[in-house]
Amino acid sequence: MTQYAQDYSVAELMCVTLAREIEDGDVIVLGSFTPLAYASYILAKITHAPNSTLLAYAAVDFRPFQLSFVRAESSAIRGAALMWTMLEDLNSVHLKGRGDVEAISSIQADQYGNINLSAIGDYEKPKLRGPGGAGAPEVIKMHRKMIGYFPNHSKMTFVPKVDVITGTRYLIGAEERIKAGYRPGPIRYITNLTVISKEEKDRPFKIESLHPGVTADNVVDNTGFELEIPKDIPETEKPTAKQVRLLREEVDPYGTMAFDFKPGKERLGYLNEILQKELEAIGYA
Amino acid sequence: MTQYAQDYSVAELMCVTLAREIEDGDVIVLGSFTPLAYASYILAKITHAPNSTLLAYAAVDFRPFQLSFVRAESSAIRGAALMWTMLEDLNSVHLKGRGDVEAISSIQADQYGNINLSAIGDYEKPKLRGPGGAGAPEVIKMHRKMIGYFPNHSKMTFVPKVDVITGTRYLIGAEERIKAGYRPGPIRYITNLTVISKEEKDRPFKIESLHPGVTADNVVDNTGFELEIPKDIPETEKPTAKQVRLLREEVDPYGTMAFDFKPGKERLGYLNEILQKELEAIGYA
Amino acid sequence: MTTDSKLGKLGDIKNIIKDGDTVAIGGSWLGSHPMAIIREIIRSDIKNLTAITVVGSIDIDMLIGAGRLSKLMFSFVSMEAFGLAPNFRRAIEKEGLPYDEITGLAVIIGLEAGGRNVPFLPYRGPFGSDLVKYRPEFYKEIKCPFTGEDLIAAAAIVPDVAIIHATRADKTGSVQIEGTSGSDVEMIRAAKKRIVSVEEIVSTEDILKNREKTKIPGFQVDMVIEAPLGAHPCSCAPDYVFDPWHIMKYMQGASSPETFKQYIDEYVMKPEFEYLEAIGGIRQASVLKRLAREVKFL
Amino acid sequence: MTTDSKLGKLGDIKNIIKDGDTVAIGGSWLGSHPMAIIREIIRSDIKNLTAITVVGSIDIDMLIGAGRLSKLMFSFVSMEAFGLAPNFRRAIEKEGLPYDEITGLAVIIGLEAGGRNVPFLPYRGPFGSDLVKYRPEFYKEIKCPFTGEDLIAAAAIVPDVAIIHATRADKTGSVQIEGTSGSDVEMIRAAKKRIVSVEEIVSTEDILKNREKTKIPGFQVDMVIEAPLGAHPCSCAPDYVFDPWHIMKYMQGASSPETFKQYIDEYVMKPEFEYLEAIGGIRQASVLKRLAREVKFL
Repeated sequence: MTQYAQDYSVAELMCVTLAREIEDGDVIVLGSFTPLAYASYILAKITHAPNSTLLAYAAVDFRPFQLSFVRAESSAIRGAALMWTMLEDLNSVHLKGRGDVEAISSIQADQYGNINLSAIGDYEKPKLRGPGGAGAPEVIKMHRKMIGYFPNHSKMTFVPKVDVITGTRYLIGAEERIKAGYRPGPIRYITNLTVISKEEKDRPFKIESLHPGVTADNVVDNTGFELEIPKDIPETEKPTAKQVRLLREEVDPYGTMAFDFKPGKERLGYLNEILQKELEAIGYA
Repeated sequence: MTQYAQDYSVAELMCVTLAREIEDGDVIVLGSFTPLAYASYILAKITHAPNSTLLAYAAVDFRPFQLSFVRAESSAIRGAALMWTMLEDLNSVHLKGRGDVEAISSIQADQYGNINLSAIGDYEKPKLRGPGGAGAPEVIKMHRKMIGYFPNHSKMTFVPKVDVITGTRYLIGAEERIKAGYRPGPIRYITNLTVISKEEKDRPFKIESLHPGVTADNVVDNTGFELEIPKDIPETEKPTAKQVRLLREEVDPYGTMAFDFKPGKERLGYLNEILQKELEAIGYA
Repeated sequence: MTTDSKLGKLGDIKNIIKDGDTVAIGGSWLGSHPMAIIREIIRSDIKNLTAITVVGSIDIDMLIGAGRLSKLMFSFVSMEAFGLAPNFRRAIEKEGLPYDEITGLAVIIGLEAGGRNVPFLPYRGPFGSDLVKYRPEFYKEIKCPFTGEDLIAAAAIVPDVAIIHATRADKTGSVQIEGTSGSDVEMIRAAKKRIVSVEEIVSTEDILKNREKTKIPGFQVDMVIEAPLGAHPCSCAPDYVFDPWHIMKYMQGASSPETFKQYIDEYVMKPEFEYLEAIGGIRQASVLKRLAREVKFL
Repeated sequence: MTTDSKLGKLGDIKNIIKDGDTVAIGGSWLGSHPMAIIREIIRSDIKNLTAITVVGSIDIDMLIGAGRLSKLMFSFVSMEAFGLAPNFRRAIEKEGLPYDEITGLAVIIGLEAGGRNVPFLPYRGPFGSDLVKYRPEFYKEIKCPFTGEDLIAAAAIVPDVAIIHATRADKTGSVQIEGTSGSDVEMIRAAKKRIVSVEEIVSTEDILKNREKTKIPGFQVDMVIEAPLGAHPCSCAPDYVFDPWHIMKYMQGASSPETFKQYIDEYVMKPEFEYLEAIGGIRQASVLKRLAREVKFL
């Protein structure tokens, strides 16, 4: 019988939930260095999805490695089976719809499957200029699943309509995806409260599961658009004891995953703590 | 003063004439293994064009090597600065018009800059099915110069109109080439009798030079289309003593270059001679 | 963490290549054609194939001569210095083999389009070529929506199966190519299924030691087969050169349908390791490898 | 046989990069940006540049903060875990810097189109994105001439100059990249002129020893410059990691125009080797290189 962990953080719950999205044999693309997502994929690779293929930076099919704040790129490259340019990635994975998962985050997300990484306010004269979407506007359509993760589920993020549509799933239903040459798959958002998903264009996002201790009302109150609320909503599956142990001891002993969950003003201090540990590990502290 | 060779073959004259087409800094593409053209490029590289870049097989920017009948591919690869797929070649050289010279040969060639490597007779039911053009139909347009070499100048080859247009220069005049995104350059055919060239769409091929001992009438009698015959036609510049020595001693000591000039029935015997020498050189004869 | 194995044997190719399939065949000129797989196709009862080649030679000629093709797509088929390809000529001149002759760049760009999931790609293509006129299903004129320039659209090509021969692979399907890759990578990306024969199967650790030589990742490969000298009589540069002595024998054999049948019986209709003995065994392999090493730079 | 040398010094970049040029800047995220060249641009009087980046960070932010850009084309600019890019935000939110925000694949495919001499390339692009609507000069809807499918045409991008940082090169300009190549190769192919800074200049013999690492041939390079630690404070993986301590200093500096001027004066407006001492010299280089080597596989 599966032994679930008694003690885990929200970050760990989200990380494990994302890891469970990975099926064995999946092709997974890692974009920007986002510790939580990296930890998820590596956890999946060393547990239930050993035949999954990871791509990050120029590294293709790399060996799972221990996370640190500064070493993800070198680790991926030193363990890679081969190296590709971005164009080779596109030609082999993205354009072909061969990617299964590339989790994204976003400043805003709405009920239509749109994301906004561009601007809050007017596009040309924004209140907040975001970083831009990199490949996200395109790959959220191309990859089999569109997976988002949001450490702070709120009405600031989940809005009725994004200010700017940086990108959109565009093809949502299975039929239209197949017709357009892509594999069917859901939009699924993993947040600090819940997992919500959408698989049909004309149906709202549905609450798939609630994290332990969270109610449907909590989710509704923090979401700026209509949700479908099934009668019996399961609890989000907890991390197993093994998953939590692997995360803490093997995958992320420096605790990089927690970084995204620290309030802005605590981040610098937390980062310095991690870096100090990294220096100690190489005898340069 | 340049010391010209007293004794040289027609193959050597053609080889040196082709080598003189190469300017220092040129990018030269080698397709099928055609000993005469390979010898030309290697001769150019070790003499007047050290900054030229050679591409053959998957090898890019390879060191000049000694020709043999079987070793061109391994030699090019073992001396290459890098390796490309055909698509990388296209993306870097061909499509961009960055190639300067890729000498071609053809079953038929006509007064319009057309070549035929496909079929003699009806296309779908040919009397002779040729090998096809590989990349020639496209690159003769894209590369700066269109250079052809023909070991047997005759009315069989130089016809008024080819039976099948496998490919064509298409853009001939400097103005239309530049407008279409390509560099201007001539069509120039080096044969066993002469050098003829064409640089304007509405002007015929012109006799540029006559090989020693050949008259304009000889050329006209063996050409199936109208030629422009200038009043004073220079003699084709002879190979220098150094060029001939380098060809015989360094570039092509096995005599592979002469292969194309042997009558069909002598080829097998000549090939066996070369192969015997190659075996002797490695102690396996 | 244990990973699945993609290792197969030559005899397993019939689990992937089916009658009537469109098969893209790797290699170029006299180099790196997957000849062990070609011979296995002839040994087995796989038939009615459509072959796709960019610059083919004995691979195409042998399949045609053995009657395994119902159609051919090619830009070039030749035995190079050894002459025109005899079975190829006979089949088109006398036997009416259906074929699509496509310009070389259109085949490569068509495979690229197939691999990147787009129905066409434009280029400043072969305007004025009769091939464009004869095979309009592969070429269309198109206007650039930005500049109005006339371009040629090359149609996407999506083979059912790609077969290539490479230097080495591990059991996960990471494939290294040290020699002439030709359009092999493009074929692999475009095809629905892929079989790769290699000179040697190595450990994943060995792959990682020279990751820059890896050209194809495991997720793009369905089966890898160890087939030493698997390109013979073609080269697998820079490991061994093509075998001019055997190719001369082939050319004699291919000179008529009758003698070609003898060639097939004598060399192909036997297990692959017996073929390798028939063509000269370890001594001949040593000659071809030594020639590939003995290069002289100027 | 002697070949010309393409070796240059940082000070020579002004012979290639001119006021008003469009400059494609290599590297991605916090990796392999050509920071020594970026600093040299700021040291020199080159101005009114249009920068093109796919996934930019401190390279773009620093050029903006130093007032060297009159326009920006980007798909992503961020200091990653360190936060949004301060000068980039200020310039767009408060100072009206003109910009073209283009989706990532459209920039890469646009560069590819520029490199292969075609005015556009089609793909199953970002239908429904506002960016397509806001910047129609980079996107057009187009119908496949074979299938009738609606596709998006990405416009070709042809920079005046590409600048990248790589692992090593020889004097002929053969460039090896061991780390994250990003879109560097595509930028090099698309640009009219190219400058490559490298960790080390080596002999051509050394290039040939590991030819599989060579990603750019000499004929695609106009100048190579030896600039050890030339990507700092970014990484040049797998040789050294990015410098989080210096990036934190940068973020403090970039927090206001006044403090940013101090940062520039303190770190940039001095010879490059003095910059390398200012950021910690050989000890800091050793830390960053050691971290890049000390990786643990699971």
